[in-house]
Amino acid sequence: MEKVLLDILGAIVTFLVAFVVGMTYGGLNRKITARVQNRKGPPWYQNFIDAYKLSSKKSAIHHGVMHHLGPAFLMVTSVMTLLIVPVLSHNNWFPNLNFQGDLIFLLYIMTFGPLGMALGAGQTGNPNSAIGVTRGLSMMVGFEIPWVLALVALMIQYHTTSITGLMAVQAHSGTWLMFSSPFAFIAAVMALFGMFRYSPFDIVGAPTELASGPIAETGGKYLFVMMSSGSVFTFAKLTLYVDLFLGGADNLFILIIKTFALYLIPLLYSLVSPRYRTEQAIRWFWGWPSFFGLLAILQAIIF
Amino acid sequence: MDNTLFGYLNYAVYGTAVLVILIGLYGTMVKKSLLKVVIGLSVSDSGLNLLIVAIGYYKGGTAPIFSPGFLENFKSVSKMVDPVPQALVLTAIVIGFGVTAVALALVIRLYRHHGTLNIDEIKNLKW
Amino acid sequence: MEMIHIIFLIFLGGAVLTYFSGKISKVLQDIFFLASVLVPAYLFFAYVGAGREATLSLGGITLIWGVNHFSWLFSLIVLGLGSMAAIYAIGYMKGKKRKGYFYFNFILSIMAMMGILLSIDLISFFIFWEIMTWSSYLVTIYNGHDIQRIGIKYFVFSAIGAYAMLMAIVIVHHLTGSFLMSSMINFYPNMSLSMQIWIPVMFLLAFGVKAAMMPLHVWAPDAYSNAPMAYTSIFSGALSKMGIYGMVIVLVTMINQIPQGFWFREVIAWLGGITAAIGTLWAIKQDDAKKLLAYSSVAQLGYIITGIAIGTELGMLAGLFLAVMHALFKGTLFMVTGAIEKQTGTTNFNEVTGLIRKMPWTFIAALLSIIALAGIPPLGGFVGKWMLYESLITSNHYLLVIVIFFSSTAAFLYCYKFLFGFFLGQEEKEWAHVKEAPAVMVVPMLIMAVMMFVLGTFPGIILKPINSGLMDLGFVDSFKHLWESSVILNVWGNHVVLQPILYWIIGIFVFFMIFLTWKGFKTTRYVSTKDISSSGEVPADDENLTFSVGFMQPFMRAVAPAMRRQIDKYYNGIADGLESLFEFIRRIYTGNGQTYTIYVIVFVVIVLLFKNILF
Amino acid sequence: MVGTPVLFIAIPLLAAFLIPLLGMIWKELVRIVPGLVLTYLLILAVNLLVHVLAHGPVVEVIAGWVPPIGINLVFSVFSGFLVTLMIFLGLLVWAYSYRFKRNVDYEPALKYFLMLMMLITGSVGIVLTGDIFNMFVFIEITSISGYGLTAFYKGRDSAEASFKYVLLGSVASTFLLLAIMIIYSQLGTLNMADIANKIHLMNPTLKIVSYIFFVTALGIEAEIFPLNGWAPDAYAEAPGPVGAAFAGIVVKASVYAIIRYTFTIFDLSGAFNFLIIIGMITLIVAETAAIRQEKLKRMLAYSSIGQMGLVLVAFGFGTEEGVFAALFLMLNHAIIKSLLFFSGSYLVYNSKCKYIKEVNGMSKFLPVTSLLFALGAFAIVGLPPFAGFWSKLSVMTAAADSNMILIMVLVLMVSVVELVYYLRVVNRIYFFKKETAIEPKKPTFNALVVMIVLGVIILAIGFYPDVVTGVLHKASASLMDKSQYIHHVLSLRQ
Repeated sequence: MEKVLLDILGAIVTFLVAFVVGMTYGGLNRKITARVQNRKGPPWYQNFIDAYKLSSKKSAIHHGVMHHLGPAFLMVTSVMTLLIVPVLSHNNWFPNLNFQGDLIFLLYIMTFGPLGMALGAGQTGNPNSAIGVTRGLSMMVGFEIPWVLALVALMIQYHTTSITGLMAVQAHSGTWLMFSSPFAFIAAVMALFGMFRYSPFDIVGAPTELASGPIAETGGKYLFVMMSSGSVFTFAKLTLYVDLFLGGADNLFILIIKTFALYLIPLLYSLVSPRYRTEQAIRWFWGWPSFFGLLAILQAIIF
Repeated sequence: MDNTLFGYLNYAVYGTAVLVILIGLYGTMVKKSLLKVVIGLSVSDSGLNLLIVAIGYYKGGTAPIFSPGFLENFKSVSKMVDPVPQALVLTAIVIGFGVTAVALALVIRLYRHHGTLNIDEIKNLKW
Repeated sequence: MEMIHIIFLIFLGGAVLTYFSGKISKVLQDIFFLASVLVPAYLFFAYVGAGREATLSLGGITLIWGVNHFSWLFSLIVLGLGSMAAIYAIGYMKGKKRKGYFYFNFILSIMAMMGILLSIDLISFFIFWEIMTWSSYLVTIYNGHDIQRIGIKYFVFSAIGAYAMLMAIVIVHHLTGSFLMSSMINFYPNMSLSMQIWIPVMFLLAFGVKAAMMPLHVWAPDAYSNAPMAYTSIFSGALSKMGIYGMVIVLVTMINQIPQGFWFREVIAWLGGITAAIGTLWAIKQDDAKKLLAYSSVAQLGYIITGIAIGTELGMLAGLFLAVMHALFKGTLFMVTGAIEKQTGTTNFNEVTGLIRKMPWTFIAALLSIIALAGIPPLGGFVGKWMLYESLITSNHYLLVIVIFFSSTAAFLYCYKFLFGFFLGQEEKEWAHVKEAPAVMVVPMLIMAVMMFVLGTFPGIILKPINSGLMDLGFVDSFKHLWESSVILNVWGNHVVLQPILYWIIGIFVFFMIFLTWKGFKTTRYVSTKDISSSGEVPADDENLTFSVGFMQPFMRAVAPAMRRQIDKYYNGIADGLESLFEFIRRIYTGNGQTYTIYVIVFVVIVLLFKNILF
Repeated sequence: MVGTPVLFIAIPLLAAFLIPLLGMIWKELVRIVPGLVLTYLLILAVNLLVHVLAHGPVVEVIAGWVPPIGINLVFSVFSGFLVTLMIFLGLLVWAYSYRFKRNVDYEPALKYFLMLMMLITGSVGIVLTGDIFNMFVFIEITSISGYGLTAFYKGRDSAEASFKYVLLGSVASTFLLLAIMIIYSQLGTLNMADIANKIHLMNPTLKIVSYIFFVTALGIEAEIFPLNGWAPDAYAEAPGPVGAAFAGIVVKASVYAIIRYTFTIFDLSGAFNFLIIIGMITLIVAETAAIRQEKLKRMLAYSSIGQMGLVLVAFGFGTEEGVFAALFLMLNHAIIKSLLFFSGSYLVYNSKCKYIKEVNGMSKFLPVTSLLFALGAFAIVGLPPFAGFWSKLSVMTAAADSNMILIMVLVLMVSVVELVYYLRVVNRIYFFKKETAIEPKKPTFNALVVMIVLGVIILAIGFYPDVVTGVLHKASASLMDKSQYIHHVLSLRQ
């Protein structure tokens, strides 16, 4: 019983860290984008201000039970991903629920939230939301292919479907998987572009076209929960990549450096790319990224 | 079958019979008039009967008829031609007659119905 | 008189009685119908255990029926889903015409399926197979809609399959002198190589048709969507499983005996994978819920086929678990569609929308089954998918994993389309009058939804029967060694891994649900779906804002090249070609008597010419 | 003694002659007498069959002339089974058409029943006789009554159909006589058993030629493919029950004759393969021609032709299993095809052209007839648990045991075609909207009873095939045992 309580406490701590880090990354994103575009941009803590504003709104409107619960679905995914991914190795304050064979579980739990949120967005009856959702789901099918190719390559090469297993491999050999399985890394990072939905893959919530798409009808505390969920999810995904390809992290500082370095890749790519249409995006993912994924599998089979 | 004239004649009878059959079949298959078709059938029947009788016949045989004194002269039994084909022919003739009658009756009905005797035009039932 | 005999008699007599009692009273008919499905189901589970046998001698052939653990497992699907669908059918068929016809064929289908499962000899297997085919065919054409194409297509495919099986059966009989399935399996390694190839291929043709395997699947979407939904739920849920059952019992056990069987399994596994991908893509394209679910069934059956074709214990386990799950969720989804059809009169996504507040219970059932179908963790579908991936990876089918994963991800698209199309979106005035379906329809759906949840949380409930069934087929007891040998390395039998995760999921969900709902935090307020941000103005009541036409268009544009070719078209081409050939053949009969006479003469002449060859 | 085979020929023949005379006394007698006669004959046949099953074949000598000189009738299990079947079907045809034309006229009924009795006499004679010329006579009797029955309706195209029948029938009789004469000129005997005994003495070429002539002649009656031009027309134009009688009685007799020649009389080794080839061609051509038919009865006719092709194929296996399968097929075909003709002719009763599309939606008006037609359709395509399945199964088993894989493939492919056109019709009956203004005609009581009896038989055989398989096995054994046949007939000489 005590362990369970400790676990819950740890989970809360993990959540808070992820929330803060994720929010900060979001703020930095806005800042960097602005600087590149030769604007001043909002301060890095702007996201916290936004979150505070949203959470303190007096009331919120919803369009039905699915819309009401949509953010909760999304949160489940974010938090579960966060909890299953080992945040830090050997640290009691960051417990994780990871288990043998959790990569496949992760693949599926990561789709749970978007689907739940999509249901919420669907119930609003706003056509923009539904259009955004269809685009988002289509895009998901796009980037999942290179992502899965990369993961399968790792599973084959190291005979494990567990994240800790892969981390152990890296610790044992001293080489990051980024270097021992470069193709998988490339494919996975390219898939990451799609996961973050930054430009050129931002047609899902294209603000000017769809009024932010799926979240068009969401406001107040709903948007707050969604926003925090997005931040947590960002952090969780980055941590997962760090664990898989960059050898994990022993303390928070290293983790933040590694994740931020990783975060810069899609961020910087987005700055120089105009928006793709959905089918262009899908085909992009099924092009080079999948090719690299296949190369990774080939490498895994041969070696 | 010997090589005497009579032997060749025997062949000739067979040949004639077959020829008649073929003529009849020709009429049945080629002629367009229904009546000619029926006549063709009849002709080939006749040829057939001829053939059957010819098969039963052999040289020098007597008619297979019981006559007074027939049994006394027992040797004549062996001189008698085979009676069975002749009996068969009788039956066949009767049957052929019946068939021809039916066919002619049908021809009449066909003529009434279609107004023609050309077999090519009586093709309501096909495929 | 064994209990098995009695069960079959009840089915048969019940079918006839149900049919004729409709002439007296509709209520009586319903009662008879329910009784003739539920009573045998009860009798079967209460009195017939594994190892029971019964025989019947017909026409000099001894038909043997018996139960083993494996067939017991499938009986669970058939009778369980059958009972649910039967209860549902009472509500669904209310006020429809041809009730007796429907009930009759429903009962016969269930009887035939049970017969297939209980058959130990191939003849009774075939007999019941054919009864199943025609009874399902009769239901398929129930609506009378486009039956000359849909119905005939279904029956032709089934018949080709069944006849191939018949050929295989009689050849086996010729070779072994016995109709017993076990003697065929035992004799299989001793057959000549060509027979070793052809016998499984012929069986596969039959099973592949029923299991809607790729080149043979074209009948399925039409047939599934054309049958009444109460039947389609067993059609897709249980009847298609007969193909799976046959594949397992005949193919896997037979082919595993020879080393060349590897290639065979490989081909089937790939066919299954391609089936899954194609079925998914076409499901996304559909605008009609029935068609969507039908294609989705094809796709799901593809996973199952892949699973069992892998042939490892884990693969079999995955395939069979998915089979059970598919019966549950696809059965429920078809019931949901039927309920909506009953209440609104249409199943087209472009017409019906926004039913969530009108049919909440139906929505819950639909939601849970969709989650199970998509394979999202808390529900059972995930367990099967997971095992499938594991088995594919451990047996080195790397590319197949990608194909399967692609189709299972793309499945989200049609899953969402289904839920959105019916339940979400604008609540148009047109459907304001719609009421929740009657309890007799809703309750079976909810029961099955709960079962899905239970099986997702405690997969061991169904994995254990599957395991003992597989042991009956000659597989090793997978509970002891499977988990060590696999990549998973967990001890699932005791539910120690998945359950905490599930509790976490539920806990987090509940926490945030309360967080969102708690009034003390911030009040929330419901507004209608017309009250949305639409360029800053509130749309009028009669303004139709529903978005459903061309729903997944971006995705369809992306995959357009893959969908340009349709197998259906090739089959249609063949059928048209044959019909013209037949039209030509019948012109041999010209109608001219003289021509016929010439035929006779030509016949004689030809035979005379070739007499030395002929005689 | 339980009765003698000669009664099966004498009584119906006598009845046929008496019918007009009795009609003068009381017109209703014309309808009643055939039924009484046929019932009596059926009882007789069953009795005799039971006797024969226990004690071996009964050989009857006509007029005291013992074989090989005289004519003899053989009632073995094989021929006895067929005779019983034919008489049973004859009875059903009579019962079905009892009220036939009743309200219209006396004359047509007289002709109809007279010719029907002649037809049965001829067919039974073909099966029973042990003399090839006698067989010729019976074939002619059958044919001529067949011509008459085909041309029964006036004002339709029946005369045309009948004329084609006559044309081909005459050619057939020509060939038959030729064949008989070849054998007679070679062996000097007309008795089947005697011929079978001496057949090895025959000139091989002439033997083959005569066999070919026999098959051609009988093939015309038995509807073998290039020879069957008359059949679809005759079936389509004859009254419905006559179609059943053709399919169930005439064709059976002709096939019997072919089989007798192939199995018992001739000893040609290639004859079996020849049967398979012509049977196969017949099957394929007929079934494929049937699928595109526009008229119901024509479709049934082609289907019937195809079935007879399959029967020949099954006989062609030359094994006892093959014969068993063929006999089973013949039995099923007789019953099921009769049912189809019976019910089918009510489905298109009042239509002039008998188009298939005219059955659309008939199930609403004629529920029982439609149901029985559907039952027949399901049975004939061989779906279990109906009668047709068991015969199909036995054909397949026999084919597999003879290693005829290709034959199996072809037969099954053709079965699919068969399935398609039958199901199309059934679908039309049940699921299409009635378009034409044709008044459906309710079946008369006796017709309904007959159809239901046939339906019950189909179900009975389907659910419990053992009711017939015993007899069929014995019958096939008796056909296969050639020496016993010769022995039984020729032993009367002593």
